[in-house]
Amino acid sequence: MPLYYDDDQTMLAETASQFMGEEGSIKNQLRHWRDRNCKDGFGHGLWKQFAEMGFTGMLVDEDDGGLGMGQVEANIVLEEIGRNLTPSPFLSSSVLAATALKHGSNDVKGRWLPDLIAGEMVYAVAVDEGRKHRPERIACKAERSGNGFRLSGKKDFVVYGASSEMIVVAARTSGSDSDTDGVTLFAVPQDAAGMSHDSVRLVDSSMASHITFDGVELDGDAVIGEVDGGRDVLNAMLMAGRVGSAAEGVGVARGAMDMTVDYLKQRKQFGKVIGEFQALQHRASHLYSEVEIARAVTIKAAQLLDAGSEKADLMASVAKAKVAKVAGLAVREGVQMHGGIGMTDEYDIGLYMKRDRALQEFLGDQYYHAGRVAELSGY
Amino acid sequence: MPLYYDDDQTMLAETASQFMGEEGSIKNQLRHWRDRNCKDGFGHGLWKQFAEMGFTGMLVDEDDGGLGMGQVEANIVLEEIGRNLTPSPFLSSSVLAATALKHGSNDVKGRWLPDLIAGEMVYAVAVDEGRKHRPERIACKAERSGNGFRLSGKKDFVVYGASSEMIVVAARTSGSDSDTDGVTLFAVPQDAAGMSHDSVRLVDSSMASHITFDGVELDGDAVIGEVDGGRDVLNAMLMAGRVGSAAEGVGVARGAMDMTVDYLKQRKQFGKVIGEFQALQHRASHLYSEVEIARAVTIKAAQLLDAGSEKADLMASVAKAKVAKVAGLAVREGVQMHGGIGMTDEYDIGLYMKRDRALQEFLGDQYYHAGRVAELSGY
Amino acid sequence: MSDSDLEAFRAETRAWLDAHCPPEMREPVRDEDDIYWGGRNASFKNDAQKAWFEACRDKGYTVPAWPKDYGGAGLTPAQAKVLREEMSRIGARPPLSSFGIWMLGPALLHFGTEGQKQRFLNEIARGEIRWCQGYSEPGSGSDLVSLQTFGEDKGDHWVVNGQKIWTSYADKADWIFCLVRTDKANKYQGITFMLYDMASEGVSTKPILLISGNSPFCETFFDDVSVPKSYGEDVPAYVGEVNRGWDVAKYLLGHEREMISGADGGDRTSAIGAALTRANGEIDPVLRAELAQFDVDALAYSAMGEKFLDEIKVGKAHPAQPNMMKYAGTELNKRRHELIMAAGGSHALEWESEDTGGGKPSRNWLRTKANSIEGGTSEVMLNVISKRILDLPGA
Amino acid sequence: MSDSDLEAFRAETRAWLDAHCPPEMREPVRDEDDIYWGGRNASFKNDAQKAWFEACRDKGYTVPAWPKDYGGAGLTPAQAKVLREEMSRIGARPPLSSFGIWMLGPALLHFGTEGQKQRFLNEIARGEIRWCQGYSEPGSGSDLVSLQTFGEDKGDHWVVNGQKIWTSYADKADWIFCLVRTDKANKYQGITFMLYDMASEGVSTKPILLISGNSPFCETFFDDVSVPKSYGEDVPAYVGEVNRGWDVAKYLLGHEREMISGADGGDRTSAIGAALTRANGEIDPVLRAELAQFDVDALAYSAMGEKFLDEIKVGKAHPAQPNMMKYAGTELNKRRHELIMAAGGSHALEWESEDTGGGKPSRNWLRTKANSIEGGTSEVMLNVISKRILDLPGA
Repeated sequence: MPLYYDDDQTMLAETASQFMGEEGSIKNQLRHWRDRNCKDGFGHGLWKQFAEMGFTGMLVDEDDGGLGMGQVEANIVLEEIGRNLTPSPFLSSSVLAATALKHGSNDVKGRWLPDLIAGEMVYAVAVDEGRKHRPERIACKAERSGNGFRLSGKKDFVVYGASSEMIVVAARTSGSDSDTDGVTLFAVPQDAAGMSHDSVRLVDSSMASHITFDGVELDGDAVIGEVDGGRDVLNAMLMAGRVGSAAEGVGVARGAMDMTVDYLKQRKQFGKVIGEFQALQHRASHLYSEVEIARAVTIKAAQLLDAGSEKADLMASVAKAKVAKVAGLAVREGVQMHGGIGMTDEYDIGLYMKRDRALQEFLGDQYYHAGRVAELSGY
Repeated sequence: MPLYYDDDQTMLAETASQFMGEEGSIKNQLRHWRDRNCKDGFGHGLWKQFAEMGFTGMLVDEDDGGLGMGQVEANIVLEEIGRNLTPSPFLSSSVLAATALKHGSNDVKGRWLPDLIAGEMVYAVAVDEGRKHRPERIACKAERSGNGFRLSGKKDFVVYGASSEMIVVAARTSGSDSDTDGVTLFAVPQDAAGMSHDSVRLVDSSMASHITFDGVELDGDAVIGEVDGGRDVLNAMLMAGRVGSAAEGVGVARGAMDMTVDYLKQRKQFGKVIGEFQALQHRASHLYSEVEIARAVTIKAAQLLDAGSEKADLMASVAKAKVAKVAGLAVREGVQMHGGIGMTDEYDIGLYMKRDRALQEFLGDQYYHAGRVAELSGY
Repeated sequence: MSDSDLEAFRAETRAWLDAHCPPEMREPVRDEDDIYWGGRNASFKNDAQKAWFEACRDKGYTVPAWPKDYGGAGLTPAQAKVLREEMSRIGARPPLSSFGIWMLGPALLHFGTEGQKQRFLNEIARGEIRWCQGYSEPGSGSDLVSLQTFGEDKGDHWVVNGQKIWTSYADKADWIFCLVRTDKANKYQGITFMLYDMASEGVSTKPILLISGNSPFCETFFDDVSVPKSYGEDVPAYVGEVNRGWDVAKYLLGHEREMISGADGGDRTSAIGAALTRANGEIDPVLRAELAQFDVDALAYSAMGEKFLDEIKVGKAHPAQPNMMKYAGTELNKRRHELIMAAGGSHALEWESEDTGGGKPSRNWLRTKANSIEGGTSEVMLNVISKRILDLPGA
Repeated sequence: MSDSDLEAFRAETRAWLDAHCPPEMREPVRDEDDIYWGGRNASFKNDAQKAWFEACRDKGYTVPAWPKDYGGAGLTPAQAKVLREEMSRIGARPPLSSFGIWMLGPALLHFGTEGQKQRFLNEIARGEIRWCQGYSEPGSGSDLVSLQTFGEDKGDHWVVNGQKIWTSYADKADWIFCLVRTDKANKYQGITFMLYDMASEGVSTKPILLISGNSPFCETFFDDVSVPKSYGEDVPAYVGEVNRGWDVAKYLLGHEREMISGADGGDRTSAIGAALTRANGEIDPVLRAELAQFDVDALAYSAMGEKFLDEIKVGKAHPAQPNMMKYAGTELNKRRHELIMAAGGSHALEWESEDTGGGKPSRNWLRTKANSIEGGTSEVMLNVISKRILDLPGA
């Protein structure tokens, strides 16, 4: 498959670009909700519009009422989300949770998918335990209890957790913390007794929860996939999420770069447009080169994922690590080249820096994924 | 102690600079011997002159016929060696071996020091076993045999080994490879039966040996320091060698930088002296900044070493790692900014790149020492 | 001064500090209001702050190295160093912070008339007048000399119109030292370094919200502000000569960079790997390697800082070296905070939580991004090194 | 052409290769003399090399995509791709290497007269004439257009004087395509793209020793070399028009960068951490982290390479994108060899030992330093990106 968009994908990209540039713009969404100190951190109205656009269920199989599209298509939407810093539960709900739910029973799907597709509900995923992403270890426990399970433990960095009607929780049903087997995924409803959120605002104005499960009783039908066999589902979900967040990161990098290159053409100092200074030109050109590369590997990773390739896991980590490096460079160069006004809240470039930071951390930072590239390569 | 040279040190620096710039110049030494394919890789005549200048024995105690100077002074000479790429056994003989011999008995000192000080003999050190510097592990074995020892094993990267009248060998007299204790240092004379050199030319035109010890019989008085207690002597020797090679590296970096900045002021392209191009200016200024820092920490490490500070070990690794990074940057920028002619053997800048590479590797590269900084810092 | 005299001074200083520095003033500064800035509207947080300030003021220790005539204690450099060391030993807070002490004072000591020194330096030393600095303008950041704020000559006064940006604490300051164009035809020799009251009619300020949150910075607007040319005999309303304010500004910029490059050494140059590992638990191996690489650079830079200060003391440092220190130090500090964020993981992302002291890690991280912009951008520093140290053509 | 036609062509090609490509010619190229360059003084290393070359020559497969009239096989792009794939599948060596094929041929196909094509392209395709390239001069590297080699107009011929540098294999080439100034008053429109015999009186060459050792590069000197303006009817001694050689040169530079940026993808973009760890044993943890970081960049770049080639095929690539690929690819390759040296430790330092194949690691490492200089420096690439892609002013 060639590494550029086909006609349908090109059309989707145009649609997504126009929609996000208007409805999802920084002014209309990020600043709007942030300045109102919105407890959700995103707009439910926009989420309904996502549904109307067909975005919410794009990864859901057609048999289940979705569009049956692939990661490449989801990434197209995510790149536009990144460019516009659009706060939205799309990544958590329509990429991560939706990928997990693919592996659920018909009952599970029937319970959760229609409301997702309709934009009526928002879902979150709870994987991390602690400050860093280390999904190899799952300590959160789900013990058999009657016909169901009893969930105990803590999860961190559950993005939009408190606003979500359902949370996909990775828990341990057998074995010890670092075992590959013995992990099970659960769809935990918002109103489950014994679940409490400590919801905090993050640097990018999104909201995330520390969740405590204090003996939460779950029905057997909360299980997604097989009991003790959830590692594969978890991996599939993480892969989709990593490639998806790489795409969003590419959007952040491009948004920051475009804004900065524009600024270089306008701002005058020393009697010149600052874009005439060769030192800045070379840095901008280096950045351009890096952003192109990051974008290429992200498309590649999405294609491999859609093709079910064995290399998808490696390339997902490559993409996540590369994008993190490059988006970090883009926002740092962006703020520096904007000079003083880049430090002000009034200008948007700082918002890119904030979003990039949160996105870098989500599902593993560049260091985690570079380490993973080494491990998967056998060294 | 302030981090600049006192009057005596300033005078020494001037003397060394003048001497090395004339007698030790690239033309008179490195190219001279290299182009004649000299099997030693350095000039014995210059070594005699080093003795006349008082360099050979500068670290040797006055009681033992030396000048009783410190690492700061040795570093002053080494920085000039670096600037002029002067091939010389000074680092191996007068810094490493001389530091080891400080810990020797009067017999050992009496046997080896006078000829070193007189510039009559050249000494080498044999520490590495394998491609990388890992002195934590010593596998080369010295077993008790009669009144002495019987040495078996292999050593690599013994710089100027084949031209040396004596080689300081770190061997294991008890315990297993990674033990701290059980190491002993030996002064092995050139004519020891069963020692064979595979001498190879390195990228910088210096010579180094792979040495095989095939049951080499050594007298008991070949031991430097205490049997089984050689780790401290080894560490002292390595510390002096690391700080010394950092100083030489600073010289290499400065030499490459100065040559490059000069070139930027001469070479014209696009109707301008290329030093007018801001992108090159900024890179040159960044390099200047890094070289200054590398030089500062090298002086600091030498002072700490001379003061017997506990921090000397850490700062020796900091200096070695920092200088390796910076000198690497200096020679890479040097060749790139020289453009095509920088690639030709006719120009000296490539010689700096070659020397830097060999020096980087000697006694641990930047990666080894950065790792050591982490370990010594407790993480 | 002999060593024994100095030791006597040290003993005396210790005794004085013992007697006059209250225990509360030996605690680290935690909040903005732990810092006393003085000024017409100043108020003390508590009695200890007041007592400490007044003791120092009366002793001349708000500006220990200034002459006694101007409110200082007239200490020699060596004595001043002893005082700093002794204050640092007990963790004593500065009794008074002010741009008057850091910026205007040095300019007046160098360029001021006797009348200006008598009046303004004493006011500064006694914490009576709080000053702010009017340099940058929206269109004149790195290219400061292109500034447009204009003072029209009306004989005995100027009428100033224009806008300044990045005036720290302009909303709290009493007076401003301000670069104003007084000759439009002459770029460099057409700027006057004016001093005037922020309470003058036509002055207004607006705080600037930074990406890291609230800030001391303001935009300051001048709308037909009338500035008299003199405040009395030998007290002109400008430093140096009319139209020669750029000399004063350059002097102060150099001074500022020297201060920045020397300041905060301890904090920004220390190794961080061990502390971050302790604070955050296990560290991924690639991040550990990055921390190790950073620690190498940070420890090396700290040696450079030491060398720089040693050389400054004896006049051995290249006069443009502060630019190199500022460049390297601020770039390092930015990297440091990137790593603090990485090691802190999702915890460090929190913006308002109690657990992070209201988002300290992320706000500090964002704040460091200004390090390489304020006081001369990294790009300007590199230009200066190219020109003044490497002597590259056209730099 | 339909897919089934293409599959038929593939089957046919396999059969032809089976029949004509000797087993020896399916081994990787090991030495310089494994490469056949053709030319007046060419000799074959062995019978297999000769047989393979002649079979290809007769089939038009030395230049498969060139028209049959000019010595090619007239393959469509799709067919040419099938041939490349099938040759690559069996590891077939190129039957003929030459700057005529890579550089002059494309220029003539684009700018040449019919007479030039008939003569020169056929000579190239048949390996009869070996060409070299005369572009750079000692004073004109990145700023190629400042070249000084001058051809004085003598009516029916020019008299050429000057010096070229970096002429690969000039000492072995039969003819040169050479940029010569023919109008001193006009910088860009004063250069002619001349073709002439290296056996002409007044041409001399001197090999250049590189830091990595011997090299194919020469300095080439022209001392009153007489170059006729025409070699017969419709065969001018220059490509394009007189004084318009810069257009041809620019076209070829773009072509060269595209070639460089696409070439060697496999080698320079592959991950290296695993191989280096296997080859050298244990790796220090900080070096491992560097290898991991490199592998991330290399694998990402290889995706970019794939994307770039995909886009080139359908005309979607930005015309200046080869500059970006060249920049990123060569910088990456330099870093790659730094890491190979680091992982190889003291072993990789050896310059002449048998164990290292005569210093392969260090010589290759040094050779890569030219990657970001030859064919346009990294600095020039960044300038081009600034101007043509980012549209920055004054770039």
